Amino acid sequence: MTDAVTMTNERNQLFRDLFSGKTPKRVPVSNPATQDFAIQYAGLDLAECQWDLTKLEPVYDKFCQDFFTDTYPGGSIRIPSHYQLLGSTPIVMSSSGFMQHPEVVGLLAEEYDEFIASPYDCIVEKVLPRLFTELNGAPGKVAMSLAKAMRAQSDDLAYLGTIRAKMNAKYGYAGMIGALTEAPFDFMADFLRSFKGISGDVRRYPDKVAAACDAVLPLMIKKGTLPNPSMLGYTFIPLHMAPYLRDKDFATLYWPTFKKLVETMASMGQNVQLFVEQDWMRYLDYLYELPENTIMRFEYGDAKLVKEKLGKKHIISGFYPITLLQTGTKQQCIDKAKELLDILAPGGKYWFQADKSVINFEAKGPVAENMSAVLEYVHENGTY
Amino acid sequence: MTDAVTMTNERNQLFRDLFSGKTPKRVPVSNPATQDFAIQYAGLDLAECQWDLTKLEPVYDKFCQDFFTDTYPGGSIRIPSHYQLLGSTPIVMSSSGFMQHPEVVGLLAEEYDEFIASPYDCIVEKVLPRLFTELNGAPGKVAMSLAKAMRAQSDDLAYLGTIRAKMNAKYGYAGMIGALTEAPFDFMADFLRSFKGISGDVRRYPDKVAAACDAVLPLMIKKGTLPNPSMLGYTFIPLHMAPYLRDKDFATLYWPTFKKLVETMASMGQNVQLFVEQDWMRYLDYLYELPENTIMRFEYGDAKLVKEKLGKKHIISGFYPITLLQTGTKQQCIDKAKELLDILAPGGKYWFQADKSVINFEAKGPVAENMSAVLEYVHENGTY
Amino acid sequence: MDSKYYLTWEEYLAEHPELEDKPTQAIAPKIQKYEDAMFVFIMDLLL
Amino acid sequence: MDSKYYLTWEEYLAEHPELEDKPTQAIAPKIQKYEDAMFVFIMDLLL
Repeated sequence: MTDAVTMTNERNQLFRDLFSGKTPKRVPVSNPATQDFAIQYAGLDLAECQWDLTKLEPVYDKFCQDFFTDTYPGGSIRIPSHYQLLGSTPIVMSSSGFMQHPEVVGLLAEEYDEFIASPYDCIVEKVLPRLFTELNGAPGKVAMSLAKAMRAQSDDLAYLGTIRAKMNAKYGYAGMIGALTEAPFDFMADFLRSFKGISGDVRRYPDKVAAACDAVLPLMIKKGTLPNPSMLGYTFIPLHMAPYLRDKDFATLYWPTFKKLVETMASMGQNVQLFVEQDWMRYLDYLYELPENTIMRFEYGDAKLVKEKLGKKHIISGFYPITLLQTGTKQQCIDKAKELLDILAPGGKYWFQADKSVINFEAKGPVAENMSAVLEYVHENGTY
Repeated sequence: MTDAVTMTNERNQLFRDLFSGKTPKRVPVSNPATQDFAIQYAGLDLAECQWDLTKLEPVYDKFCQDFFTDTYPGGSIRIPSHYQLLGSTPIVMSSSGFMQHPEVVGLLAEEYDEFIASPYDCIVEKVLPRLFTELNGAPGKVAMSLAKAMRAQSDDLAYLGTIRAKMNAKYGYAGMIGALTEAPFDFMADFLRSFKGISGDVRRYPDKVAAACDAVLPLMIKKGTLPNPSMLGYTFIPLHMAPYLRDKDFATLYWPTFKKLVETMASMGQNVQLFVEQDWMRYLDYLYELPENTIMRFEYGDAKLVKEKLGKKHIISGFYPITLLQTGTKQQCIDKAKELLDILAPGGKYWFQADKSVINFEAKGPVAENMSAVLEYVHENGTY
Repeated sequence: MDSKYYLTWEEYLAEHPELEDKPTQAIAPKIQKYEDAMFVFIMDLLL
Repeated sequence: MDSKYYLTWEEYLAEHPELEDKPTQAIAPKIQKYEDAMFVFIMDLLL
């Protein structure tokens, strides 16, 4: 067995233990930086590398070489080619090469009933043609655009998959797989009604919002289902809108279908990782109700309180503030990691991840050096 | 260098020599049997293996092991999945698992003018929805069918490509690549107007037929163009309708655009292999006009006459009657191979291929044994 | 999920009687694979 | 080939001014690759 295979086996065991509620040998660590960071770190052009994926293998190799992580640091990536081929308006590349999500409205308020009656039909017939200009036009052109885009994405993902397999084989990462889905309410907000739109809907027709969340739940379940559930796979659910809701709207509109989603995943044997964006401290009692060993990566809030309230039942992650990597000294960055380890590691059920992704790299800034130091520190000091 | 790499290099040189008009070290040999034959020969179910391609690697391995050939015996293959996803009527799987081409009419006679004005637009808007039931309906369904089919074909071809690469690496075949196109008149006949339809058109409105062939010529050129022309690639053009035409119709309707097609390919540095189906003996003077070193694989006719008339300018192939493999003794089969070698090999410019593909295998019949003996014989006795 | 744009294998087979004499054990997973791939592709556009 | 269903890169770029500040040397071959793949796929259906 090569060293890398041994490392993969050890790391797989870390995560098997973590996800099943056992205390692993040490705290598992994930590099918070993304492909965007990696490209800039390699000194290459961000936009160009996302179009010409053949440039990425050395990018990842350097990235993997220089920053400790137990999981492949590829993350989920929005590749520009298929968005371009579809004439995407909700996801566009900025002039600096970042993939951005402008506010869009894919579903009109007066289309709620149609959506509720058959959400997938409505997505295909109304939402997609509205949001993707190439899906709005003569049937032949629409068909060819969809076909080209689907083929391009498939090719791109396959290519990124070969890079990932090479890096896993070379650096011995854990063999994680993931599926992405959303809480029904967030799905209604993000691309369909927009932040502003859903905020008005909550006041004007809460019943329709609730019915839409009910209607779309089966799609969210299906989307989050891994083909082969395994102890090393998880369904990733980024959570967006809850902190912007009043308690009573959260209780009636956000929570019920979200809870059902997580419970359904868990009952199918799928691990669930929530990315608890913004500050959810007023919802901790709700989160406590979720199935045992749900993974919760927090952005903001009180780590001590979370550990105390949720840390025996659930797996806690996040909280490490990436802004500190930019503004702090190396010692301050390490101290912060130590502080979080001291709070969150005891008793297990802790995965070191940052509060959000690091996507920007400035050659003259301290981020790379600080991040490397933090990841090494947690690796070396996270042993149970 | 492994033995297989050495063999690939030697075989590449055979074909480089052949295609450039030099006499190679020996007569190159291609196994005339196809994937259909190989599946049956392995004792597997024809329909099942074409749907479940994961069954094919051992099929090809046995096929490559048991029958000598200088080129990978995969051929161009019609895979059922994307045809099924498109609701294909022109290509369907028979109950015994063979992909068949029933007579269809994709273009109505009254649509000639529209076709002539813009053939690709007309294909997308009229022909495809008529021939493929899933491309005729609600725009969303049409788009999804096209997208799924294109992705399925891409996956299938990639999978077959990996098998091919493995066999090439193991058995040291020549690294050939091919593109497929048709003579404009054949293209108009095969899926658009049908045999019966085009035969009537030739009498009723020959001007429109001629104009349609002119209009479609750029598409045929584009379709036949290899991404990277190389001495080991060729454009494959199966020829269908000429033997069924009167001389004067051939001269005015078939020949001009076909000749331009071959000349254009040659001027771009692409080798061309014609599959001269049926009996073209009355057109040998025409064929002589085609560019030097055009490869011509003949089905029927007088091999001596062909060698005499074309054999100094062009590369001759074919003629070996596969029916003999079924009806003859092993000695008769070998004698036939010897006879053709004696006629066609002198002076070079000869590639051993049969008059058509062997697609059927009967376990109790003599075909496999006879074919193996013939391929070995030509391999061993084809040295110049 | 009840939609005219997503068929289960059973629904697909009911619409395609021509497959009845075919090796459906090999066909079903492939048809379903692309039906699911289409669903995932489309939903990913809205995530 | 003059068709509304097949664009050369130059034709595509003219219709997509948003690409002007982008690395077109990396984008052009990719857009063209899928345009050509679509053409080949469709023509293969009729061969």
